[in-house]
Amino acid sequence: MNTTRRTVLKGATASGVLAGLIATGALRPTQVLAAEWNKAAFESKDATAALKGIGAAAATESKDLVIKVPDIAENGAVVPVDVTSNIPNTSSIVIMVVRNPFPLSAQFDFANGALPEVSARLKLNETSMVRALAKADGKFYSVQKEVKVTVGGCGG
Amino acid sequence: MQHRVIGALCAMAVMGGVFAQTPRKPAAKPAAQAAPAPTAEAKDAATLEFEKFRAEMEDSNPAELFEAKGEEFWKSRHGPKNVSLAESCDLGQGVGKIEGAYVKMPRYFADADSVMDAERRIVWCMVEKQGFKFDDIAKRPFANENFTPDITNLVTYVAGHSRSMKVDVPLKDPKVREAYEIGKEMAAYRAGPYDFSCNTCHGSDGKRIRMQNLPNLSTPKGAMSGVQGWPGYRMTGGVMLTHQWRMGDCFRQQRFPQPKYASDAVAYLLTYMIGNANGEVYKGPGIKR
Amino acid sequence: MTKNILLTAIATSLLMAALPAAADPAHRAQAVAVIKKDFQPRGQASLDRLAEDGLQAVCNRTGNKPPEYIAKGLEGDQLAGVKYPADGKLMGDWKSGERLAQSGRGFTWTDDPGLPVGGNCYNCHQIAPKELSYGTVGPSLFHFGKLRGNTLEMQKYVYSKIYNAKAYNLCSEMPRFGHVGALNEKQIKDLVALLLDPESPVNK
Amino acid sequence: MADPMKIRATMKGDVAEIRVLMSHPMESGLRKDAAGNAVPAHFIQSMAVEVGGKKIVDGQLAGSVSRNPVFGFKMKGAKAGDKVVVNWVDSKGDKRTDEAAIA
Repeated sequence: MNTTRRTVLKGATASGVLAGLIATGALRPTQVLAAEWNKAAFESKDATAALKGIGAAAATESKDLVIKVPDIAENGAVVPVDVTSNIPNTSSIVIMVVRNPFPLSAQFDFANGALPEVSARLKLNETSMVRALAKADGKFYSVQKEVKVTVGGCGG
Repeated sequence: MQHRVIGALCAMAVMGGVFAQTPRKPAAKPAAQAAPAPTAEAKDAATLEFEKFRAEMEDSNPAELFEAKGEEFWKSRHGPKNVSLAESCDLGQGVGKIEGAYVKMPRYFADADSVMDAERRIVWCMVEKQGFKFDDIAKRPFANENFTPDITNLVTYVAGHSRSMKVDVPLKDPKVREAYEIGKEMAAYRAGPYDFSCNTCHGSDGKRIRMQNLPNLSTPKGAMSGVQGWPGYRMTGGVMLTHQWRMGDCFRQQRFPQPKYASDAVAYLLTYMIGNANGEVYKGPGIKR
Repeated sequence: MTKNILLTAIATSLLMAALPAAADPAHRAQAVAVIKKDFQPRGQASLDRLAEDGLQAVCNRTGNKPPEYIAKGLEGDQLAGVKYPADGKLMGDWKSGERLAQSGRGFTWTDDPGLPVGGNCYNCHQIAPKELSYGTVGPSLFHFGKLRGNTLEMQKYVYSKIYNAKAYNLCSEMPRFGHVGALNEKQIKDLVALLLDPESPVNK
Repeated sequence: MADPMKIRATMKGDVAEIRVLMSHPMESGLRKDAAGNAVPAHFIQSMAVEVGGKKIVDGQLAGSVSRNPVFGFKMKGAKAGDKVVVNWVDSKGDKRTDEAAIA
């Protein structure tokens, strides 16, 4: 955690985020501190690089990781994604949209009683695999499902 | 075929795609590619697939964010006259009363001598009670990009207080009935380069434009599906839009000129449409494609 | 857009007199008045679009069910106005036709009038099987040519139907794409090919 | 100043369900506006959820999270009345903190 955090902070400084954090007082220890942003991974342009960026290059497929997405998205701008991990000791869930310009969409680290489960809504640029990863005991597991994005009509 | 580059009839002009300037890669081929022509049932399966996620989408609807802003505006003092709508605006249920007001409009308001839908009435209050200029409101009446007008938040707030209530447009009022009958004739009026009327798309059952179902506005259920979900959070563009906006967008797609904001034309059409939905249950601000 | 009205004003008014009265003439008149009063021009959508042309007037006044003797005559007029290609070739390139069929652009107040108008076909019809997002306002056109062949007569029918659908059904919901100048000769040929060319995915 | 979040937290049996709506444009930096100009990136990068004084979720987000983000989380060990605090920081350094009590 500490090494990653330091690396990330360095990246953040470059983009001015850290300065912003300090200026706004977000780094004061009394506040709920949001995680620092893994710039390298989030700015990776392909899924392989993004996986490497979060240390999940060697993820194995797992049926104990459940992803719920529509087969066909009603609108690619808002695609509901639910991920539940039944893998013991899951500490993080990561969501990627493989064919998006920047595949990595979100990472959630859980603690203090949080269940390894999250629902979110993502933009899909086109028909794509949506991949979920879970980190448990230092190892990564993955599952993926395709979501089709189609042309829209009037929209109610 | 590159699906999303080509604008659908109704796709919003702003949105070429979620990431519009990204160079296009060939779209992944659908798995069912080799199969013979997809049947109508296959299409309905797509609709069913959307439905599966509807409840969740509606349960956590960003519309709530706009409702909250509308509440703030309704209860605080604004405008040249520095009064709140809560202490001055009568939506037909008494000054400041909003419970059930949305589903009981359009109705006739003697003080304005007009049949008014909810949005038109709230605009009237902003002008008459708070001292805003109508033209200022009408200049930018609908949300786009990162701008949401106060009137949209207000309509969303008021609509949120008719959740789970039955639509009850007072059609027995002769003035409302008159508006209904005129609205009905407007819906049938074909003109423009494509000979379209409202009824071309919304006058019969079970039709679709691309993947979107077209409600038949002449039936209670059909009319209700045209009423349901407005004001709605539009996934395309992520903006909050009202029923007034939706009527205008229909005319855009009908290749007509634009109906004037908060006009008789829109109020009468809404009277026809919402009146046809009388007795159906309104679920509150919705989420739209 | 609707300058090529086939009916003259005089013929129209005579015709109107011959038509059965609209179901609710008073409210219809008020509706027309409200429409004239409460619309504003925007983009390319000018106010002249609100005026009915002769055919629209007949359909509007008869609830889209004109008496047959009137419909037949007017359909004949519409068919007589179809301009076929001078070179006699009615089938173009189905691939261009498919692209055109996909596009729903054109004529709205948000459309750039300088850009080409789309065919709007998939909005209402199933056509090539690959496109899953199709409308159902019109009938499925899948296997159109496979089922009907592509004789010159059939090509002529399809060309004229796209050019002016009202030539076959006076109050059809389908626009008069050629008649109003939305689609040009080449574009209509390409759409004919999409429906009739044996190589088109429609007929595979 | 960013608009407030809407936080809904309810007990379902022994599980607390937390739903968060955030008001944010979530511009990915890849979109063009109506005039064809690129819209600069502006999206929430970090978020955190704290319940009863303890952090339960630490999140990092990309610009591909939908505009006006919606998230759902669940936890065990919380009870009605516990305070839920959610905060976020975006790519411009704007931030927002809101709270609610578990119902």
